[in-house]
Amino acid sequence: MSYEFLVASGIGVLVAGGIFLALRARTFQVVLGLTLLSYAVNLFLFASGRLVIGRPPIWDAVRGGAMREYTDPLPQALVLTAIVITFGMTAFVVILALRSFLETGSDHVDGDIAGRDAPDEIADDAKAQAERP
Amino acid sequence: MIAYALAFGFAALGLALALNLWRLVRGPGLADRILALDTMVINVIGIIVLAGIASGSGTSFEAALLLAMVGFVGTVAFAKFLLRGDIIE
Amino acid sequence: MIGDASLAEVLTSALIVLGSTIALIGSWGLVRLPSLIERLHAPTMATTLGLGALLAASVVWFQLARGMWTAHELLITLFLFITAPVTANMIAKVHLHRMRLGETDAPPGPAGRPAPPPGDADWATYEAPHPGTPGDFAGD
Amino acid sequence: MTFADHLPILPIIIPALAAPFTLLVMRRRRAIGVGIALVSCVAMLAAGLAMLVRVSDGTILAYAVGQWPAPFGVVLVADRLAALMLVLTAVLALIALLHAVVTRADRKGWHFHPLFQFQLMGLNGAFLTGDLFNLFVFFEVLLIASYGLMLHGQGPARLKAGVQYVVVNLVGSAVFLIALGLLYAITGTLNMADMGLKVAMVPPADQGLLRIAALLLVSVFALKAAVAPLHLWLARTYAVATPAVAALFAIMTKVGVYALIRVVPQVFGEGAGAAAWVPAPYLLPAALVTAGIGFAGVFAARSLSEQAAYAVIGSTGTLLIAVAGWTTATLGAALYYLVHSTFACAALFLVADVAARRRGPFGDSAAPGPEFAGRSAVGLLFITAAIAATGLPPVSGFIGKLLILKSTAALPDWGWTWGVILGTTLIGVIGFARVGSAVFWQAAPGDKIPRAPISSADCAAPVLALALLAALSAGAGWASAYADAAAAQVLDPALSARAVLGERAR
Amino acid sequence: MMSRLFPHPGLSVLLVIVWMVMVGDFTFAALFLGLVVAVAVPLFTAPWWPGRPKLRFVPAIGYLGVVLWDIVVANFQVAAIILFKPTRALQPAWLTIPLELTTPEAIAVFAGTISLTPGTVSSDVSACGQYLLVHALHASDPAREIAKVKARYEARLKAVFV
Amino acid sequence: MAFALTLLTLAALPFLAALAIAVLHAAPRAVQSAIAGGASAAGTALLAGLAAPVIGGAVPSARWAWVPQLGLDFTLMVDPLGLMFAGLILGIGLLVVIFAHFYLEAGEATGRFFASLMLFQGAMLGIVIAGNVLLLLVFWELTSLASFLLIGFWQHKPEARQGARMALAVTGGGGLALIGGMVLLGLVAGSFDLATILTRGDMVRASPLYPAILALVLIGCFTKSAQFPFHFWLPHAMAAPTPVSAYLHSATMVKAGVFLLARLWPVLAGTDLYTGIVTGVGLITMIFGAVVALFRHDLKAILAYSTISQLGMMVMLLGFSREAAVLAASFHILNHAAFKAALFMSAGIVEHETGTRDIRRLGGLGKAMPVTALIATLATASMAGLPPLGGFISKELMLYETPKIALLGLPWLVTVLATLGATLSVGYSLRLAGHLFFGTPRAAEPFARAHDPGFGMWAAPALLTVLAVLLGLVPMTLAAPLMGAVTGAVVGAPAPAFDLALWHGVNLALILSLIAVAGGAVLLWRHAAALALWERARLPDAQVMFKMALAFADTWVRKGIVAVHTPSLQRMLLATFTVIVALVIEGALTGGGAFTGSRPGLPAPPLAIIAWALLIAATAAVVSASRQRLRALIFVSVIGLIVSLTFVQFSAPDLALTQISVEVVTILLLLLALNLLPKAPPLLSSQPRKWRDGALAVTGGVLIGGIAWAMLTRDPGPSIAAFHIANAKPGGGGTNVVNVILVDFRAFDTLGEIIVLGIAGLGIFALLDTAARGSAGSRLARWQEDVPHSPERHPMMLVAASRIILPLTLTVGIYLFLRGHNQPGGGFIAALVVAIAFLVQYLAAGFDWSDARRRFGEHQLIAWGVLAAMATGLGATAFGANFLTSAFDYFSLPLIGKFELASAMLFDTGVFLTVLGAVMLALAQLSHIAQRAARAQAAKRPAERQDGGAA
Ligand code: NA
Ligand code: NA
Repeated sequence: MSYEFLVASGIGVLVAGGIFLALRARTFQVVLGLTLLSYAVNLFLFASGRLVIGRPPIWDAVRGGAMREYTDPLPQALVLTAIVITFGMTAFVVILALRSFLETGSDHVDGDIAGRDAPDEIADDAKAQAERP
Repeated sequence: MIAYALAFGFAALGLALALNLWRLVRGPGLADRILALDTMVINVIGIIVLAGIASGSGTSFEAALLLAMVGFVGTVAFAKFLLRGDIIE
Repeated sequence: MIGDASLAEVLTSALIVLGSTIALIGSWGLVRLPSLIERLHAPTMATTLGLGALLAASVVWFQLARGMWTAHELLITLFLFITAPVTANMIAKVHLHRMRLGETDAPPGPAGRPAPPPGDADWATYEAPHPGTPGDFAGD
Repeated sequence: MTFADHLPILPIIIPALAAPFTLLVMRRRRAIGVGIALVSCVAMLAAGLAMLVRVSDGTILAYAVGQWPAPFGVVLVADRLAALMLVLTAVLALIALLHAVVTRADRKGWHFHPLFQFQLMGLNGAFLTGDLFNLFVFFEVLLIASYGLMLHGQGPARLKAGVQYVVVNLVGSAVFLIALGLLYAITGTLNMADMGLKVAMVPPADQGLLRIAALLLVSVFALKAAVAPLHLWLARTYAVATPAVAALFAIMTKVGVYALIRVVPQVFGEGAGAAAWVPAPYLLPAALVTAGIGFAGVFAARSLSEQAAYAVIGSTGTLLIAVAGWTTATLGAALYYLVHSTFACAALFLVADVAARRRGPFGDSAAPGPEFAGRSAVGLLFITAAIAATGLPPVSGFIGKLLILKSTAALPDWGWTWGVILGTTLIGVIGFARVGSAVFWQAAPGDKIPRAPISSADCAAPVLALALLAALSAGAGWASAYADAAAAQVLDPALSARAVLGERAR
Repeated sequence: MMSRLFPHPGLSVLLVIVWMVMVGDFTFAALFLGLVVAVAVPLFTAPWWPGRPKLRFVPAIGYLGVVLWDIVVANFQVAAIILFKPTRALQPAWLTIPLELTTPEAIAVFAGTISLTPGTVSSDVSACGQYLLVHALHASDPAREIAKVKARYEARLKAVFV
Repeated sequence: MAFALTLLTLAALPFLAALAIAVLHAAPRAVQSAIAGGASAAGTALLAGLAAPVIGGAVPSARWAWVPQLGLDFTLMVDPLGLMFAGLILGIGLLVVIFAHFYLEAGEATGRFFASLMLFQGAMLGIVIAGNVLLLLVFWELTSLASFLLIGFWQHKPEARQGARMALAVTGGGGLALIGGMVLLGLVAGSFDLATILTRGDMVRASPLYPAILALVLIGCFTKSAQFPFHFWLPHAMAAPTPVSAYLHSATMVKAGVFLLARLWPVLAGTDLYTGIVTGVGLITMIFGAVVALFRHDLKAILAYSTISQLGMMVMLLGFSREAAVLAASFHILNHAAFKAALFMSAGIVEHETGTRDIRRLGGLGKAMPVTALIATLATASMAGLPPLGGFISKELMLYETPKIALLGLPWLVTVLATLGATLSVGYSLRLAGHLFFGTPRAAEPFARAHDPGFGMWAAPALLTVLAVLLGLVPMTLAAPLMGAVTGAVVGAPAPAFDLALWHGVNLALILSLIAVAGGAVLLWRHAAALALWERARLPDAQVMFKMALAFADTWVRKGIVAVHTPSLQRMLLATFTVIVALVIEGALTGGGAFTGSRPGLPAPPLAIIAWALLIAATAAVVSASRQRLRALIFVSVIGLIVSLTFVQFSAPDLALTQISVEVVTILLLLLALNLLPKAPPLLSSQPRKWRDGALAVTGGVLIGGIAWAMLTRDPGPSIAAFHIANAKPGGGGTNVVNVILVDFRAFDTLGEIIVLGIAGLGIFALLDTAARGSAGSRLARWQEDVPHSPERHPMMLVAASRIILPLTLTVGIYLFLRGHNQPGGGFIAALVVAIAFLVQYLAAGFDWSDARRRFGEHQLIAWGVLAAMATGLGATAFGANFLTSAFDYFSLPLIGKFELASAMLFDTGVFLTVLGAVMLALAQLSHIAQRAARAQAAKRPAERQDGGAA
């Protein structure tokens, strides 16, 4: 059992759960799905710097500025940005879902509406005969 | 010597986590799960402290501090939710 | 093996073993005790002596072995001492609340339901704190 | 370091400053807020034009944000394509803003103007950045702003559509991040130009990962561009959005197309191994289907705004048909058509609104409403917009389609391409003619609408958009020459690599 | 003047300590910043804690010592219970403790102490604020438990909070 | 370029007139018709000026570059063919304007009418003088649009709207085919310049693309000229006002197809394919149109079908690919223009005067309106091809040519059928004149009203009829030079010698036309019987088919579109995930390479495996418990805990801190939302769908997990991060490389990131602010607690703890912020910690209590935060550096000692403020509406109690 396997499989499981929940019909489930997906994505992005133990990218006099002394800091910065953005997006979608539920009275992802509201045929074609004097 | 102690510590806390998981999954009540989560946080703090000793660096300390500081907020919020539904009122 | 380092090792190791053992027992208690309100006692051990010992171990280790004076572990203890009783209290309240609701997944446990306090007032979980009393801290 | 050296960053700074200021003043001093917004748009246009002039001779401006040399810091790259997109955005923004202010749509909810400015910041950033992760960030900026704008005015329809629009795009962003992580893991860089050089050195063992990463990235762009079958989110979202907003959104699918045009030749061009021209096998078929679906939608739609929404899909498809050729000629044609179709679709949304405002309860649906003031005038606007959207002469769409036909004639699949482009035009014409004649010609029993006539000021924005199309047709020679030059520049990644990386490019 | 600058000296002292402990090295720079924080934060948060209680330091220190010792002892007792005492032999009980403390802060500290010592959890306060509901994991003689906590903690707290 | 200005004026005049009229749409009709007429007259004059030189052999032309890349130039040229057509367009245009001026009723939108009419004139003129095929296309489609407007002029009539749409669909569609054909033609010929193309006929005919070009071009021509089977739109176009019918649908627009055939004759004609198709189609159309015309009762319908038939004749003649036939066609174009326009106007007069166009209700009008009768009868005679009129000559020319053409290998076929066509045309012509003006009135009422109109109205048709007569009497003097030139221009060679005359002695042609006349007379005599026969035979009607096809397309396209685009999020996501999965598989299969890399793995201790098991279990629990929502949330926070632990373990302290604090805020957010959402809603998805989604989900998980594995097991190559690490301290002044990247190397990303958060805050505010109003408001008011709650709102111990926690947490927050540049921490984390500190107050003491103590508005925090970050960036530019360039230095003060100040700190302050503002905005707002709901609830309670008391 290597750490690499644990992390990779963990990501896989999170993705699977995320996709499944995202495909459910209730907004809250979809939100949960997106949350799982974002965990997976953050871990994935983080993993692009590979797994390194005990070498946080924080300078100390001993180790100086040599790349090999530290784990790759860039993915960490990217993940941090991603976490922030994801948080903003999650907050927004949660409140949007709630708002839409309050407006429509349904927490179905489609607001329980299928099809369109517009009249189904153009009056001109239908009424043509009727209108003729 | 310290190495053995650390190994023991990690093992013990790992086992503790596993026991928490059991309670977490088993329930039966939501409160039991919340309590399990709360305990889990405590054990994770312990693990982080041990890791700090093991690595001999203090960089992970803030993580432990933060957990101790804000970890309870979730627990309280869950409980408040069960008591009142509305956690901020 | 005489000297600070070894002393540090002994002390640290002892504290580590103690702390992690206590934490483990706490989690075990969480599993084995009969109902929520009993289980509630177990984690307190992990919070207090369990983590306390581990943090002490950390202090001792960095102090004696590494010669780094660190005491910030104390902060963790400080925060836990403030927050742990609150979480316990909240969960206990949930227990009380659900006992009254008679929810199937919240058995009363051996102690059963508490008797109401003397006088006509009930427990705060069952009756909103009277205005002006300490229970009405935020002052509704 | 003179002011001119900061030119590339201006289109981002201007709205980024305007937004918080409007936010601060809006509550108390509306007029000032609106003023700031307008001034900001004009300033953006000025900056864009200045850049257009600056780069029209082929120079590529590289601006290292924070003075950290590429590829280590974030770098902005202003070339012909970027300048074109910036000017397009600024002009479109002015039109949309004008309409929003004139029709008072900006008062139908909170924070229209800050969101609008942030939206523009996101767009401009996406067009300027030369860094893939920074592109992601600006995508998020323009998306989150678009969520706000799309929901502006609210109401059940928008909220319902909003949930779908937001969730779909969140999934898109997730995929984007995975692609980015993978690309960084393989190439060790985020700068587009640098990555273009690094992909050539990817060992055989990693070719599979490289191709997967490329496909994921391209699929994200396809989702933004609403390429079938990833187009399902668009129709309702755009149809229900506030018209002024929908008009601005005419550029949103183009962002996806832009990203394709920018990234594929630069990063996944020749020498990218397994990822070389990665969308090649799928782009053309998908584009053909998209164009077909789009104009079929125009044919089937039952309201002007719905038609406009489908026209967006159709035009994107047409556009990508040309892009899929990846030759200077086809790409040049595509860029000309991109500009055209953006204004055409915007005009459609705006005209639909003008009609809806006058038809009261009948809105812009194909149900015959009573006569209304200035019906034939608005009808004329609609006909012009429809002609433009379908690509009939004499408006620029015709020239655009001729350019596409001519440039694709040399390609193997030209038969399909021509068939779809001409066929979709016909379907579109019929569709617009039907709904248009129902809305603007047919009079329901019961004469004029008993409502106070609306001032014709709200025709200003659509008229402006259509006037721009006229100008685009008149100046088609210059415009398509510029488009060709831009295409040639994009298709020669070595140019921008040299400009961005300097001697590192070798 | 001083009272306006230090609305709560005790808190300020605590904050300076916390700060220095966090920074971890004793430089003037650190101390200076710590002092700034110790002044600024209480001033800023004053409205969030109206009517802060005054407390005596010496008794407080003493109280802390007692509590720490009790916690350690109680830990071993509860550990023994968990490990060796079969469930049927367990005698959990609800203790209703009449309160002599009146300020919420004091009651909170009292209840907190009880919770921190393993084996007892403060579960609720009566609506009238005169009784504390405590659950004991194993109390063969509830009355003695009540007397003990009142004697060991409540009495001392009355000295700490004035 | 001598004629440049003339040509430009010629082309521009009608458009300018249209514009002027549109502007003066409110002006009196006289003004508008004056402008229109004036423009037409001026145009005619200009053209007259060109006539002499053009017939003399010069080809005035001018060229302006437009889109060089495309080969689209604005080229105008007038050759004899163009001259003739331009003459018809402008001359008849003038007459039509005069006619219309008197024809249109009072109160009609004359402005719109004349504007559209002139728009059409310009477009039509453009077609015939365009010197670039692409330019020709522009005008070509423009005529379709103009005719759309003119046919639909009477907007209130459904038949007008439908007729307009049908015409647009057919001619516009044909136009699109033509576009294809022309672009191909240009590409094959190597130029889009007409003159050049005309010289490259052999090249074109030799090209493998020739059939495609021919087909596309012919579709364009046939649709425009209403050739079978595209003829059906023309009769429906008769819904237009009569002047329009006279102008577009007889004299000019329908001849555009004929014109183009003639125009491209040298390029396309001469092959068997060409002769076969064009002759065949023309012949069929000629006969078909004539037959139908014979049995229609509506005057305009009769004229429409006769037009179709006559156009068929011209097309057929051009199909012969023989110079003499071209001459015949050209001459007939002239004749037809004259008599058909006259006839349409006469029909218009009749309708105008009698109020009906039904030939069965008319008759004997010759007595009532002699002038009209004379004009119409003469015109009809020319249409019938009776001597001594122009129609006779062109028919003679035709019948003289027919024997020289064999169709389907039968040398006599064309002759026989052409004679039949001629017979039929005599038939319907005789019927038209006979049933209209002679015999006895069939209905009293129309006859009673009937009388000749004023001069203004009959002047135009009279003039045209005179022309038709003269074309018969003195053809050589009147038309010979033009005809010669035209024929020459069409065939692209000097025209053969010819003699236009009524009498060439007795020859086959003469006999055939005598047969035709006789047959026609018989048809008139036996019309009733023939009509009965016709009405019994139900022939398939192309127009019906077209309508059915359109209706069918409409139904099914709509069904399809609606079915596919039902706004269903599940479908959208299914499509998205499927595409992603498919692409990943494709990449893995075609990309090649190894799955597992060579990087040695890190052995995982038991603890890690337990943590992993926790993650898996928690995820599984979230999925399975996703409908017991609170439980799901508990498991979500377990996942968050494990993820944080992962970050701690793999050297990412900053990420751990961020994850931990974000976790808390997210849970609070979700709990706040969950309170108002249904807690455990009924199951929606069907079992099979679950299996489908499950399969997709597992596949996706396996794929992404696999990619992660492949990535993790590979050693990293050289990375730009080396630079970041090397320069963090010397260049960025910080030892926490991650933080230096965030606030310095890639501060630009961070700027965007905080803006995203800020916008999210604004968007959330905009969303929630309206929640109290409208249906949402009423729903909130009706909001019910689903389970009984504890009455205690602010538990004492929680409140007490929160009081001391605030200052402590703020202190820690400040600490984390200040050290961020060098140690784990930074503005974002600090902001979250501080936010949590305040949220604890809200949690403990409630919204009102806490909000009353809030110092800063969240909007201001966001705005100032963004501004602070921007200011840091702009500050650099003030020092002549690029945007967001950082600066730092070390200072020292007595006692305090050495300390660092970095501009990055200011930037980080911006981050801090924005994040704090956004988080507080989101949660405070959310808790606030939750509270409104609770209030609404509380407000209802007493009422309920009273009810209880009453009961
Ligand atoms: Na506890
Ligand atoms: Na306890």
